[in-house]
Amino acid sequence: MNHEVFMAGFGGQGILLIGNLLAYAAIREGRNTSYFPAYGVEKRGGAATCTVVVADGEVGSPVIGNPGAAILLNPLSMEKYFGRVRSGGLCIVNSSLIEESGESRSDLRVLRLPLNELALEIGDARLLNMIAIGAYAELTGAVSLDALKAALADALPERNHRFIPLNVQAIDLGAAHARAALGAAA
Amino acid sequence: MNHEVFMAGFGGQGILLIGNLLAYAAIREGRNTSYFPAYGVEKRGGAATCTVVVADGEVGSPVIGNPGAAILLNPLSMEKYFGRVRSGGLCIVNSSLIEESGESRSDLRVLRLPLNELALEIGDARLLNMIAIGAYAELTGAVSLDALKAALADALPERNHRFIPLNVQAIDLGAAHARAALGAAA
Amino acid sequence: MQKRLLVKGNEAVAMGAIEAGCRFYFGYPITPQSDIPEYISREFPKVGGTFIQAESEIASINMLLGASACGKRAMTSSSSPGISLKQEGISYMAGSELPGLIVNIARSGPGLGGIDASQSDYFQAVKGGGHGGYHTIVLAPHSVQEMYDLTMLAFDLSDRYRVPAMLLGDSVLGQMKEALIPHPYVAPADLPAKDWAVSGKAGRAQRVVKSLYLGDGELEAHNWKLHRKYQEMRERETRCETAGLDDARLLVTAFGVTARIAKTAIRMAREEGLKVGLLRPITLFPFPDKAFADATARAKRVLCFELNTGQMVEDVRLSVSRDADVFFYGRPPGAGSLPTPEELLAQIRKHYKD
Amino acid sequence: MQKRLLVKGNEAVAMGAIEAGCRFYFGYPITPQSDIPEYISREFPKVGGTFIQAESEIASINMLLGASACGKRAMTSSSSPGISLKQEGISYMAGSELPGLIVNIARSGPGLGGIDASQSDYFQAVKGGGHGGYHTIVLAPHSVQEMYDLTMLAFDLSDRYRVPAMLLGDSVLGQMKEALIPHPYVAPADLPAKDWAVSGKAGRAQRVVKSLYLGDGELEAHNWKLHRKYQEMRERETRCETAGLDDARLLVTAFGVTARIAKTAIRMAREEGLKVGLLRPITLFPFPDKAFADATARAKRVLCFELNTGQMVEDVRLSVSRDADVFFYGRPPGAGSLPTPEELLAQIRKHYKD
Amino acid sequence: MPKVVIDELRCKGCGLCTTACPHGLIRMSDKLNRQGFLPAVISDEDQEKCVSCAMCARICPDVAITIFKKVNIA
Amino acid sequence: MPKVVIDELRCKGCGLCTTACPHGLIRMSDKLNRQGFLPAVISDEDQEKCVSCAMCARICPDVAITIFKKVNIA
Amino acid sequence: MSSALQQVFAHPVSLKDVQTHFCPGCQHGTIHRLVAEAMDQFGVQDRTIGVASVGCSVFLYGYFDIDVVEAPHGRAPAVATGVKRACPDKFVFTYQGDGDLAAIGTSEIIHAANRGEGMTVFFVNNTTYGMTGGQMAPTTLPSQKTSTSPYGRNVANDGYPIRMAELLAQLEGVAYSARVAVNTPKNVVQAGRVVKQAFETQIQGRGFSFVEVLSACPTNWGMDPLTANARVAEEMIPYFPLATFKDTSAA
Amino acid sequence: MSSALQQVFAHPVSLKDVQTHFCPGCQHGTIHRLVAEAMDQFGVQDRTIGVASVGCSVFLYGYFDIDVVEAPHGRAPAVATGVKRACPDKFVFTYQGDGDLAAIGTSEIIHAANRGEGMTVFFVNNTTYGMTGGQMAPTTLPSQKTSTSPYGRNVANDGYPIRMAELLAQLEGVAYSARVAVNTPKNVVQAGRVVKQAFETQIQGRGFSFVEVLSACPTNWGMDPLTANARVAEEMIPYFPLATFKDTSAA
Ligand SMILES: Cc1ncc(C[n+]2csc(CCOP(=O)(O)OP(=O)(O)O)c2C)c(N)n1
Ligand SMILES: Cc1ncc(C[n+]2csc(CCOP(=O)(O)OP(=O)(O)O)c2C)c(N)n1
Ligand code: SF4
Ligand code: SF4
Ligand code: SF4
Ligand code: SF4
Ligand code: SF4
Ligand code: SF4
Ligand SMILES: [Mg+2]
Ligand SMILES: [Mg+2]
Repeated sequence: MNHEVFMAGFGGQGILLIGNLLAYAAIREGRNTSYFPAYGVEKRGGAATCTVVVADGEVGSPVIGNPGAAILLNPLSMEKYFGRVRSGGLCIVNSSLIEESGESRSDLRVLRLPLNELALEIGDARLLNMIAIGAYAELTGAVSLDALKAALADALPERNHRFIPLNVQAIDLGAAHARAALGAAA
Repeated sequence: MNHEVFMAGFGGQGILLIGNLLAYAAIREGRNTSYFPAYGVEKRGGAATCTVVVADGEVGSPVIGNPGAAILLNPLSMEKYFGRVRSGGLCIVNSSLIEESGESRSDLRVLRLPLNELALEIGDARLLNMIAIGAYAELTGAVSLDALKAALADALPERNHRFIPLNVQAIDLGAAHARAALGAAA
Repeated sequence: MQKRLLVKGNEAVAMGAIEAGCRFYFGYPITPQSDIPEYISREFPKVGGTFIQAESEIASINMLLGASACGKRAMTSSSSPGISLKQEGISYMAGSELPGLIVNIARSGPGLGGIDASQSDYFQAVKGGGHGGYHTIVLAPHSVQEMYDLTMLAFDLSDRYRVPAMLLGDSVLGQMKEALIPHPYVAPADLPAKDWAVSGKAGRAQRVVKSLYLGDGELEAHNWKLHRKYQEMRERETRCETAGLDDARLLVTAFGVTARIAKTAIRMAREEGLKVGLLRPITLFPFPDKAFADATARAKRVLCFELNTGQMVEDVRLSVSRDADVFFYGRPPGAGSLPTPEELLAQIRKHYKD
Repeated sequence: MQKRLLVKGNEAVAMGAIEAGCRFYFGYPITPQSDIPEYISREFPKVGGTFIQAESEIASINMLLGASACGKRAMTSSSSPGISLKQEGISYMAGSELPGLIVNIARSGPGLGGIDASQSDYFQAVKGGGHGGYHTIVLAPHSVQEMYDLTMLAFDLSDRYRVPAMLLGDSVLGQMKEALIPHPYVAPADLPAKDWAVSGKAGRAQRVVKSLYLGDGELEAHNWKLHRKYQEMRERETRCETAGLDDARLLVTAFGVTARIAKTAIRMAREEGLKVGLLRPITLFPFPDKAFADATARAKRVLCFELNTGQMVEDVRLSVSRDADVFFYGRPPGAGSLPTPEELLAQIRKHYKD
Repeated sequence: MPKVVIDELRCKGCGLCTTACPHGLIRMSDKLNRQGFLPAVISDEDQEKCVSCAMCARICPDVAITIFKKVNIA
Repeated sequence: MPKVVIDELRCKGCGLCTTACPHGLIRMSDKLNRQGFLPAVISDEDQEKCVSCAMCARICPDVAITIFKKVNIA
Repeated sequence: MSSALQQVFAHPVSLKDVQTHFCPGCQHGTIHRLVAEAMDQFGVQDRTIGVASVGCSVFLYGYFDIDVVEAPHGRAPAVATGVKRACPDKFVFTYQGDGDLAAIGTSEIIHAANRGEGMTVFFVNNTTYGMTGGQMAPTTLPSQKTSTSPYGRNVANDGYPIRMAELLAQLEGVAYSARVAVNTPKNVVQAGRVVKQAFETQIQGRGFSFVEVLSACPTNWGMDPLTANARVAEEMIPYFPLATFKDTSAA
Repeated sequence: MSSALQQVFAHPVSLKDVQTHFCPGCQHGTIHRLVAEAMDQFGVQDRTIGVASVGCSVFLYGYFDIDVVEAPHGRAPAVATGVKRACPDKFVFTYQGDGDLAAIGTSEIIHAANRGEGMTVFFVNNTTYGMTGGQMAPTTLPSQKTSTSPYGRNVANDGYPIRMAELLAQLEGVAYSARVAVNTPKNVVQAGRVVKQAFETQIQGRGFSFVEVLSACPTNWGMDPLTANARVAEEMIPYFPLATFKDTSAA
């Protein structure tokens, strides 16, 4: 089965890191994958987005017009990309920064999580991205949580390997919230 | 009728000047004409060649592989270009510098004139080119001698207009020698 | 002004440019086109023009970009290697929708090659030697008179469409002299005003001349706009010379200097009773494709003749009617080896079928 | 070395080059290819390579020319505007019969344009953006694995024919990461010795690397020699990927990133029961024309899909059998507007006929 | 009445103004602004101490600071 | 026995050697050589006066001059 | 007698009232402001044509409310030559980074300066290629690590940082050449003075004027804005001395 | 005791024994000889790689009996960089005209010099573009008439003649920079010395070495060889002083 996810946020929210992580996890599972990042004007802060495809067969297009899933971490991303998610798909929204606005979609599963607050719960504001990807993996089964956790060693630079346990905790937290929401929705 | 003549010599022998002169004369006669010069390596001394076509209709190719006539002023030109003159054509050869060699052609009219010596007769070594073009015009009728003489005012820079009479004399001398040779050959 | 003058091809370009009101020239010397800057450096002071011998071809094309952005008629000229260096600048001009004339008096390559006539820059000129899939108008004169006339036309077309124009000549056309009948330039009455040119924003909103489009979808929209202009030019601005199409069984096609050779060869063929016609593209972009389609609806055989190993022939093949056969005869350029009319005649005989 | 790594396309190029024994890199930064020089500047010191960040693209290509003249495997990389600037140098390398790798991770233009993926440099790469009618080998990878593999192949082909090689990628291929299985480079046993390289004339006659040919007929002979090499490459070195040709009623053709999109679209079409095949050129020069002729002897309809307004489609039209119909679908590049598989599927449905 | 007006939306939180003020009157907020930066702020109390020297404004790369000076009106 | 050997075929008749010789020993011929130049010449008499200083050779752009010097052999 | 508030520091009129895309602590913003202030002061906004280069300052037209022409990377001085020759009565300036001006555009800047083109060049030296992600620039300091000098600039392989203001001052066409920094309020004030001197040079028709400004690039230096700003004084100014190297008005 | 003739001035071995295409009185020939003599003296002919530029000296390989690479116009220093980096133990030189080096090739010479590439550059300044028919060069003197400055070089429009030897001496990568002339036997001898100094600089691995040689172009100056030669002393040397501007061996 093919999984495509589009992720967006502002620089510093760790979008590219979890995109990479997902791709590494797919590789660990022996699947095919592509990870495609896109920045704003040449290289610099500002917006960061990426698309990850996980496939059993050959990966076709690495860029997806209407992805099956999205992780949107800040208001601007919500504005620009929410409408693009494919009907029947999934969207994980960072409710800490993105207010519940008029525009909602009934054709999607939308999971609103207060990622910033949840991250602070674990004790590091920067972990919001890991919570999101944990939730994504749990909801879609694109990769297993185990693969995701194992891939931390690939995606994080050596000097940050000591933070792996904290990241694992965040992934699990995200997965737990996803499961809870799923239960609630079901 | 179409006339094509190829001229070659070393820089300083005035090849380009008489090529221009012939073209100007053709213009004066209301004919069509093209003049195409070619140098050696980029611009500098050394060899100088040009091709002039005089036509009643549209001038086709301005460069001619096998011209109907040639004016060859130095040994190198003779070596390189004598063989190219079209069968049945005419070749005017500067016998002052070009020795009668083994290679001769029976399919051509070849007019050997000691141009350097003839020029000195008129009193200016530089006039050898005018003698040659006079002979050419006389033998081919490509343009009239009158047109040639009139065109001197076009081809020579203002400051040299005072030498026009001398040039006219040279043209006439060339024509006279051509007539004589023609008579001899006839 | 009805006098017939004996004029060098390069000088005819310069004369045409001055007559068309071009007052800005930026260039760097290179044989066989240096007569153009030399003529202009001599004549511009008399008409108040600005001549700059730039430090390089790259500087030249960018000075042209600057002057053109100010709404001035401006030009540069060079020859093959120098034109290669201008490709980035030409792409920027195309992207910025700037008019301007670029003259290529082509010489033989690749690399330093030699200074003989060549038609090996056809692809570069017509398909776009620079990046980004733009087009320039490409005009191919085949006589000194056309060097003059088409220079003027190039400025007009360039201004009309805001597309840079290239005049593609070669060493022979640049260095030869022929009769030229100069005539006064008359500006087309309907040339659009240059209401995009910079001049300081006094009394109006800011103007920006640029090729950078980073907003969502902006660049795509910009490129479609350029594409529409090219389509419009394809419909309205193709030009060619034809002869003998009525009864031709074989069509010879050639541009520039080889068209001269072709004309002589066709005359010789006709003298032999062969029904041979001519289709000479004058605009290489836009390419006269309809003319080829129409002509080959009747004459089913086309002989394309180039001073290269096969470039325009691709456009010919793409243009002719499906059942027409296209033959090619060409030779790469090389010192002292211009093909002769007799040589082409032999090819005509070979491909001719009654 | 059988491990699957997650690697960025640009880095795969650098890895492939190092593996193939390239030890000289000259380049100038430009998005979206700067990962290549960055990777190389990091890794070269470990293998004794020479990395120079040149003052410009022009200096880079000429440093490449110099190192290559010494017989070294050497490369440069850039993106569209920078590649335009290298055209003169590429022409000199072609004329001097120098091997060498030029990587173009193409971005959108014309001019400054943007940094999105683009296929608008096809003509520049394939028809020769520089002067003089030469060709370079042009390889078009469509995956990270091919970025690695074709980089190695490019060096080999380039050395074999003494023709500069271009690897034509785009922003997506350069920036994306995929699985890469690195494998050791094995030099073809029959690569000719570089007995033309300069090294100081000790013990032998002088060697000269040049493109200047001024003797009578020399340049023409030289150009015919180049032409023969191109013909030989056309016969021996075309490469393409095909799928579903057996029963295909419609053939989709695309190269590079659009081939990825096409593969998804073809899968979707097959799921709908449409017999659609793929013909993906891997060598853009030499173009796999025989493959097209053969395939269209059966499938009479071809849909060419490009991220531009129509470039490769010309080579497709020139290659297919006379009674085949070629359709085109393309869009110019532009921020955030890559065509989707669904979009192409709609085109497939439109042009499909059972 | 403020002498120093810091445009919270323009401020990117670089902190240069804090080092430029000879009286150390400016400090960084601990509340993110809409762009996700922690902007510079000055307390009402410090507004009083401000001498309107504009050092802070001059060094601000984002022209986020405007300065007013108290003048006596006859 | 000449001290100054001027290669007539190489000489392009520029005349620089005539100005370089401190003793004015070299002059230009009035007979064209095969390339069409008037080459530099030195008379036998002047050969004797030559001091083999090689000034003429040094300035010659065409390396057309070779110089020999009389040396005593023990 | 009462008191009121008078504005003593305001946004220049020639600078659009918009948020820039520059990174926090990037001094392109400061330099933009100084140029805009000079435009205001000399009243030339309406007759100015700016030439944008390719670098982080490419969006010149987004910030300055003036006519702008965008030049290819490095070619701004050539484009500006075309502009100034076409419009000799306009105020023409280029604004270029160190990669743009001192690497790819070396020929263009040297020859525009040598011709004494009546333009003003603002040269932002931040010892790196900002826009493309922090590669080594011609002005990168010895041992400085960048993304293409990951082990530090090795002068034996990579050459030496070029001092452009000094080099250009050698050329006869140059009427004014100076280097300033904007790392302290005092230096900003001095930089403003120098910018105005350069404007005056052009307005008086004295020839080519050049202002090099040392500038921080926190993002690509991998530093927070304050550390980056401190580096200007600690590392840059010692190598790139602040001075006026040529001023023909003084002669 | 008898006497015999001993050869005191002979054709250098590294120079082929052929007629050149140079015009009568053209000093490219003299400069070729001096370079060949130095090659002979240092015994490097067999390990030398010359880089030819585009100009009247383009046929370098026809005259020097050494390996040669031909560079595009102006790019010889970049090509030579590639060569020297590929073959660091070879003697590498470029030979360039003033159009080639000081106009189109400005960037390449400045950056090769700045990188301190271990090459030697022979720069032939004849104040014009010889090969293409005498157009104005960056070194054309004020008021000098050329085919593109038919009314004389007007410094207000065309800029000033550039003094390359002085300019390059400013760069840290440059180990040796000097200017010589070959208009008198004395100057030829001095030029020969300087050429050898430059060779030594490279052979000792001290960095970039540069020799500017003032040279006559009778053809394009429209002068006979003697008048042209006289012009070197009368007009060129006053503007382009003969001197050694930098020599790190002396330091
Ligand atoms: C011909 C060309 N080469 C390279 C680039 C890529 N590029 C864009 S900006 C830039 C350099 C930016 O550095 P600098 O000029 O120092 O400006 P900064 O961003 O530091 O202000 C480069 C190399 C380009 N756009 N065009
Ligand atoms: C890209 C390019 N531009 C221009 C030319 C034409 N060209 C050949 S040599 C030359 C200049 C020659 O002058 P210089 O370098 O001073 O050498 P000289 O002949 O005077 O020794 C020029 C402009 C060229 N070959 N290539
Ligand atoms: S104006 Fe001066 S005193 Fe007031 S806050 Fe700013 S820097 Fe401090
Ligand atoms: S200097 Fe400006 S941008 Fe930086 S913190 Fe202060 S107010 Fe904000
Ligand atoms: S060697 Fe000296 S003395 Fe003898 S001819 Fe030559 S210059 Fe005169
Ligand atoms: S200097 Fe040489 S070339 Fe000139 S005249 Fe004397 S011998 Fe002949
Ligand atoms: S990358 Fe550097 S120069 Fe560019 S905006 Fe950011 S801080 Fe400024
Ligand atoms: S044109 Fe000038 S530089 Fe060239 S060979 Fe002749 S005299 Fe020498
Ligand atoms: Mg910078
Ligand atoms: Mg010169």
